[in-house]
Amino acid sequence: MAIEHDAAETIFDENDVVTTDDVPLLEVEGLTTSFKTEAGRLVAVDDIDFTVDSGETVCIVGESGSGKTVATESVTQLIKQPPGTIGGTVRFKGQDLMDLTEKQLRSIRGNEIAHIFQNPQEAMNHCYTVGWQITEAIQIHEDVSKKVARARGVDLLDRVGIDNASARFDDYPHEFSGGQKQRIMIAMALVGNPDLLLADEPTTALDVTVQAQILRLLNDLQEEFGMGILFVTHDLGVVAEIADRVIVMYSGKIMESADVFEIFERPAHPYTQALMKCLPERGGDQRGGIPGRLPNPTNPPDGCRFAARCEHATEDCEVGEQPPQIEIAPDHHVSCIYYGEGYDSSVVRDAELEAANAPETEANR
Amino acid sequence: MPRRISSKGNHASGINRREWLGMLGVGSTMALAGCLGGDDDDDDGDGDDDGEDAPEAGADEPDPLDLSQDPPEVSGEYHATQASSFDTINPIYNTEAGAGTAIGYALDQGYTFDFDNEVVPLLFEDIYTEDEGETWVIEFRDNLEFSDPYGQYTAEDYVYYVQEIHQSDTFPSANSPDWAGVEIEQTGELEAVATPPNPNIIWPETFAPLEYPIPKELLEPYVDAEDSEGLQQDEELLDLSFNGNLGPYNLEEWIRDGGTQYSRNDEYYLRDLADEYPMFGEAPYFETAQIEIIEEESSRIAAIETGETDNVPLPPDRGEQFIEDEDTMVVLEPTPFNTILSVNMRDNGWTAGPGNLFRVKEFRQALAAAIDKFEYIEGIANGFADPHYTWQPEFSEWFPGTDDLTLWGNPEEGVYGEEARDLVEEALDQIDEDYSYDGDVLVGPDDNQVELEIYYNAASDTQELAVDFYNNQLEQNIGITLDTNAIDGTTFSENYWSADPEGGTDTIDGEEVEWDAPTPNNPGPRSVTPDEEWDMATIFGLNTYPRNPLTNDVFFEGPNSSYNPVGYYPEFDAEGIIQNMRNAGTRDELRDAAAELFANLNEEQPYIMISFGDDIEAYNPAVRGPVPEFSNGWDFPAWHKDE
Amino acid sequence: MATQKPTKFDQVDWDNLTGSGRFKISINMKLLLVTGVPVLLLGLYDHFLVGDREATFVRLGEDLGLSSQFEALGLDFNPTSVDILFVFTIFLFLWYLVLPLYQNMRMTKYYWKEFKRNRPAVISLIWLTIIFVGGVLGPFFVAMPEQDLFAAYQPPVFGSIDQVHVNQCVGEISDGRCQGTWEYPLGTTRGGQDVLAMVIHGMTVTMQIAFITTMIVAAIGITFGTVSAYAGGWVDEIMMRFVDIVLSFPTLLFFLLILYIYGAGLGMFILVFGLFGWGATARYVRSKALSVSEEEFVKATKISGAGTYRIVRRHVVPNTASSIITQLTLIIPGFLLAEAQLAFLGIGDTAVPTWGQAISSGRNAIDFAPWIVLVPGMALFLTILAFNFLGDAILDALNPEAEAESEK
Amino acid sequence: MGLARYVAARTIWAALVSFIIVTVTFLLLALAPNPSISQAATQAALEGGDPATAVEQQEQLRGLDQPLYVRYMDFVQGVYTLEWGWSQNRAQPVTEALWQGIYYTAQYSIPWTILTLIIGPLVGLYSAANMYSWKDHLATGFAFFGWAIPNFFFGIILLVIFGVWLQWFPIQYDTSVPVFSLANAHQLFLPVFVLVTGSIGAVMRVSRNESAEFQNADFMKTAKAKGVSPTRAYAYHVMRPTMVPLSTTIVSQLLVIFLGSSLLIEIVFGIPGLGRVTFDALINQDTNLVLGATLLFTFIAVIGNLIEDLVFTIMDPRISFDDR
Repeated sequence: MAIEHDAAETIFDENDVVTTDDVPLLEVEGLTTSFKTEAGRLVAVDDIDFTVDSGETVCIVGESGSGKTVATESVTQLIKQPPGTIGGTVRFKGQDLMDLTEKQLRSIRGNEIAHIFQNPQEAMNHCYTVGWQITEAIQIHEDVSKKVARARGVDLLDRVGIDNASARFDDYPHEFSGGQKQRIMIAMALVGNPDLLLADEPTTALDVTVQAQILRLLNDLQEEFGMGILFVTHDLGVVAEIADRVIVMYSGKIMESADVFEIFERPAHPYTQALMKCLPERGGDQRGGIPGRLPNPTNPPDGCRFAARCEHATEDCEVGEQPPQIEIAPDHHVSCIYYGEGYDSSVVRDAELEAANAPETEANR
Repeated sequence: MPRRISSKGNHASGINRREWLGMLGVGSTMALAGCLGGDDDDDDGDGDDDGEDAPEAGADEPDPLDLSQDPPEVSGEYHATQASSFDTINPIYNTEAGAGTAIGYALDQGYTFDFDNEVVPLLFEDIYTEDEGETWVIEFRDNLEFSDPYGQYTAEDYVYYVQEIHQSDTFPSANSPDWAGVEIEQTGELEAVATPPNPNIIWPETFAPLEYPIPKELLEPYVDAEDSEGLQQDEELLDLSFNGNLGPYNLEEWIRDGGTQYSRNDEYYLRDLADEYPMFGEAPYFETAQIEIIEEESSRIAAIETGETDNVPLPPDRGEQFIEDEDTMVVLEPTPFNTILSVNMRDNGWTAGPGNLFRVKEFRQALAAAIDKFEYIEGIANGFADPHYTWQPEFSEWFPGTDDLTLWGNPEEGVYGEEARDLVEEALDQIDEDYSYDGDVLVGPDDNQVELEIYYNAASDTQELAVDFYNNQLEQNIGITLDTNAIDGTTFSENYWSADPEGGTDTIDGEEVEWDAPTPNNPGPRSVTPDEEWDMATIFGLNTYPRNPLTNDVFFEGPNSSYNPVGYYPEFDAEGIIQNMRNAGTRDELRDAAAELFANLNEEQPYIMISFGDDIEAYNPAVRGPVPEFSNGWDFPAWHKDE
Repeated sequence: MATQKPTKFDQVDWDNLTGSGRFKISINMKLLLVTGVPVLLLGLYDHFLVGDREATFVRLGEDLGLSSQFEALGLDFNPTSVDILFVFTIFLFLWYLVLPLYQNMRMTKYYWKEFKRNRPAVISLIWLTIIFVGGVLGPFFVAMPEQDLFAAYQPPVFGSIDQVHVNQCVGEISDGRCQGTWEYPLGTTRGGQDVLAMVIHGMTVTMQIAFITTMIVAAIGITFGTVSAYAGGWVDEIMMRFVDIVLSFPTLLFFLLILYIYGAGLGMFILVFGLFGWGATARYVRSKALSVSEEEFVKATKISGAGTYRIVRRHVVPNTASSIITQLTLIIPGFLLAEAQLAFLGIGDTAVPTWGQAISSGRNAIDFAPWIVLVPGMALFLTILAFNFLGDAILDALNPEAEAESEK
Repeated sequence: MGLARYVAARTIWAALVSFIIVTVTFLLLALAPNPSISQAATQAALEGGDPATAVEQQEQLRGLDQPLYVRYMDFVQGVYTLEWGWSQNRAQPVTEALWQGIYYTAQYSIPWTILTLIIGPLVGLYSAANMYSWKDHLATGFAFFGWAIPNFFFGIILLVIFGVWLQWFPIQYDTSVPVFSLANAHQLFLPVFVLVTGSIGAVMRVSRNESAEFQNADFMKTAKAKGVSPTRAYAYHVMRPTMVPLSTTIVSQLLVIFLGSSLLIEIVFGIPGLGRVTFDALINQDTNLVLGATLLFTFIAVIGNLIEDLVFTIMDPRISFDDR
């Protein structure tokens, strides 16, 4: 298939220092993104670490404003700088993206690392045909003729399930439905045959049936192309469907990260538990959401960011830094002092949830 | 059509009545301020010793060209600037001064007047009378050629043009009145004889015989078809391409709103006069000439400052600056146009209460006496004007001299201030209405101060200043105030200055007088009034006809005058005096009669006379030719530039 | 993610503010009746009973038998109909714009806070306040500039002019240049009029043009717009086509023609601009009215059986008021500019001391007495600028996301 | 298909509007006194002739001796046959007078319009890209300055400074200069500069506000994520959508300035263009020419509006002709 080409990758390969298998596809360490605002410095993502491997789907979950979108957009530095500032290291195939020039980054964006966004309606320029926009993506990275680019574009549209692709290539975005638009966005993301797909709530704006189709499409594509996916969502249902691993973020910090089964079966952090209680089908008692508000991002509280809303919070929770990531099971990290030495972790365990989740999650898989 | 004598500049010297009348239109009566030439006693206005550093009016006084000299070099361009564009340069239909100048560059007329007001024959070989003005013989030069295919300009062309155009009913022409009643007859190839309706010893001075040369063959088709519209729109008439050797320059292009451009006419007929005037031998002396229209005053003035033009007319308040400027030459040209204050003696005048004091001679004298002419001249005309005591400028040969005149508004030697108040008191004695002084204030029967409506041209800065000045003076000296109103010139002309001619009769000094030929500007007796009421106006200045004083009969013959918007009834035997002037067999007889007329007008002040303004012309100092004379420009073909 | 804003000014139900009940008259209306009606009566009195020559107040004193009292108070003004209309408009402005701000203090404070952040706008407001106060009160303290031929072309204080241009120098003469004095702080014109006094009297005219024209435009535009929006169907269609035609007129050309034919007094100017200037406002109001009528609370009122007039009067007009005010603020500069342009072309009453007239009268002397043009020119420029800044700031304060230009 | 019908409908409407406007002008002129007629009468009076005849002659010359409705019918017929009559005050056919006016007006209007169309959006875009920086403030300040300063006032001042004092530019417009020459560019510099300064403000403000919105739009993020360079992103993704709302304001803004300021600019700089043709015709009540000019201006305005609508419709693919 035409999609299988990798002409553009050579650019990257030259810069690629290490390509051994044991290096994760994406390795993020100490990523901190802040913004200068009138009210002061706003730290949206505060010193987080995570990795994504090839073929793996990692989900970042959290409420609105928890910094998950910023985290993904910081990977290829889509964040506007200034007012934003990005710190830490982001190693992609072993290469620290932070060291790259803007030009080098551009050759990676849309090629090796692709993005899809929450709102397909807005994510496409209403003044251009979808074909133009796909062609643009192709021609930026490859010196191919319009004709070739068009053929490839039509193929891609076809591949993501747009009927009558060659005829619809010249239609404008507003002539497509929401689900179709997201398919087109995915097609656009696939033009460079990316190794990593950063998907920022790609299904949130869509209705449930369409959502399922899109997720299935992503799954299929992942199998076919073997790419890693970093998937942002606030919907634990989606997480359950697609994730291999899960990262729970709150107020710019990672609260808990684990294998998807692990996290559903044994949600360790009170915040994770609170999120799960919001899931209607899981007998949650917090349908109205978690009581309380996110802390002020320009002036975060001391100690655990979640302390103010946490039913188990003690005085210790509100001093010092965010508690360290404590490994409570293989690859299962939690940032909660109760898992530290001298605390009783059972206080925060939620047996009811764990019991409810274990079989059902299994069934869902 | 314009009988332009001189051919230069934008100023009014040598202007004919019609051209000047064109100026009666919208907003063009401004800048009528100015004064007699700088060669007179310059600053007689210093009378009231305000200690102002009055301009010494030290304008440049270049010598006139000595036409007996050898021809100068031909060089460069003569570039003149004017303020307003032309409606048409069709010589048959033009009525504007500016366009007259533009046509004059390409077409000469019969004769002109030199600095001594002597006739200088141009296209005519001669124009003379041998029977005290009963018939006039016109002889044409025999070296006059139209462009192909029209051939030579002969008496036939001239007579045909007069008879078939001006004396015909089909073609409305501005010159028709001049030729009404004139018998003209071709008596030879190059000779014609004209018989005016009345004998006239100064017929050439009426400008009536002046016509542009128009080929008969050009006119014929239109005359035959009675197509006056076609004649107006004829292309040849509009590009003057038939001019042959009849003018110093050939019109290259007329850019509407932009001006006219000319090239030198290599075959100019006047060269054949080299024997008489050697300096015409190679005329003209500019390769090209241009008249540019610049409407914006500041840009126009800037053009002379930066040397982009050779001639610009200046407003009075800029005169002094350019006189002091070494890089320009300022020439003051006297004009025949006066600055007057018109007072409405008709029934719709004097809106301040019952009666109409304007009808009382003493009151008009009081008005004239209450306004300090010298302060006007200094403050508003910036010294570039001379006082106006009677209906003739001082440079005119018909001016009777100031000895027998009352110098109204002259604080030093004449009647001014307190005396004006006395005159008002005299006037009050002659009326029945109950006007009187309450302290320094003239109050009417209703015990309110007399307040009069004065109208001025909204487009004229000078008039705006003037009405405020009059107001101050009248309040100070005779205790009346003015309410000033700016108005558009046309609107004033339509609704205030003219009315439907009704005619009628009135009893003047016990005599029954009839208006049998009413005109819009003299629609009838004082009871016939225009639509709108008005008291005073500065909108229009009038021509005083310094070359032919007889023409002033249009203003002052009472019921028979064709132009009497203010409703003036002479209290002297105007008709008799004018008849004497008409019957005069010699210039001396005419002069005596005219002196009588002007002495009476000085007493009567039919219009309150203020001043005669100068045209202030700024020139490139390299230009040789301009002089501070009324006839400035008659020798334009010999003008040239010093290297 | 939308930030929570306090209830919009737009959506205040004015019924609650102004005392509910259908037949009660609001305090604003009462105040307007108490103050405005006498002014209008005075205007009619002036027009029909007082002669051209008489001073209105003198005659009024006579008619009321209070001449002596009037004289003692110095009440001898002779206002023109434009002046009277101006006073009326100011009352309208006070009771329907300023007073509501006071009545609704909380909103006012909120908007003031928003508005204050825009520094140019605050400066603009100060400038316009100066013009307003100067325009309303100035003529009572500063006499109309008087002609003084021997004080022509005096330079402003600290300035100087070549001696050849002045007849007589009020200040000192040094190096052949006449120096300015405090007697004429901003210099004088060709007629010796004090430029400062001209500028102050120009403020009055500027404010008169701004207020009265805007009132006329607002009255016609709002009526037309709302009626059109509410009538709907073919009435709407015809009315909007009519607006199309009004908007298609080559305006300046037409103004020239009309003012040229019928005379160009200030009153005529205001009338012509008022009558031709409302097209854009009507369109704008219509679109606003249509969108407001889609709002839930208006629909609710409709369902509850309120009449169309009541809905329009009570809900639509008040709730579009703020956007209309913004739009009106932004059209004022156009009127001021047009006046200046016409004055420059010589169409206009030279006796009315507008800034445009001052610029026009001084333009011939600009190269040696530039202050005559510069002073009123800068005043005009700054005022136009201030209205623009102010309009933009109000727009931003009322609706941060709004676009600066009015839509089609 | 939709397009054709739409254009046809709009054109018919445009013709109707022009017709109404010109009729109103005709009536206004018919009501106005004609200065040339009173002049003729005065003249005849002063010459001792018969003013009544003079008035008749003058009316006959100007075709004013017929009843109003006949003149109106003639006029309407003339409009359609493109025989717009003879201009009394310029002594040339009206069409030729207008054509000459256009010839000079175009010489500065075309450069001015093009420059505005290029610079305005660019400055707006630049300003938006550097929103709230000093660059933005400078650009906005410039735009506001140009927008608020009366054109004629600015023109006079520039003329005094650069023409009279510094003598960098000629004072008077020279009609004899070839159109495509350095001298012509030189003499047109100031008028074009003044007009561009005046018109850029409005264009710049709209494009700044609009592109500020679009530069933060999601599709800009998409573009960036695709690897599009910032220059290209602004050039294509911000500029293009900005053109949509801009197109609705730009034409009317240009028209306002064209109809309003060009007359004053022509007077200040002495260019014998359309504005002055019209103004002089008005002042002299050259009926035919005033009507012709009104017709032309209305035509330009109506065509301008039509173009604006068409551009808007074409620019924004979300709008179809059927909706309008």
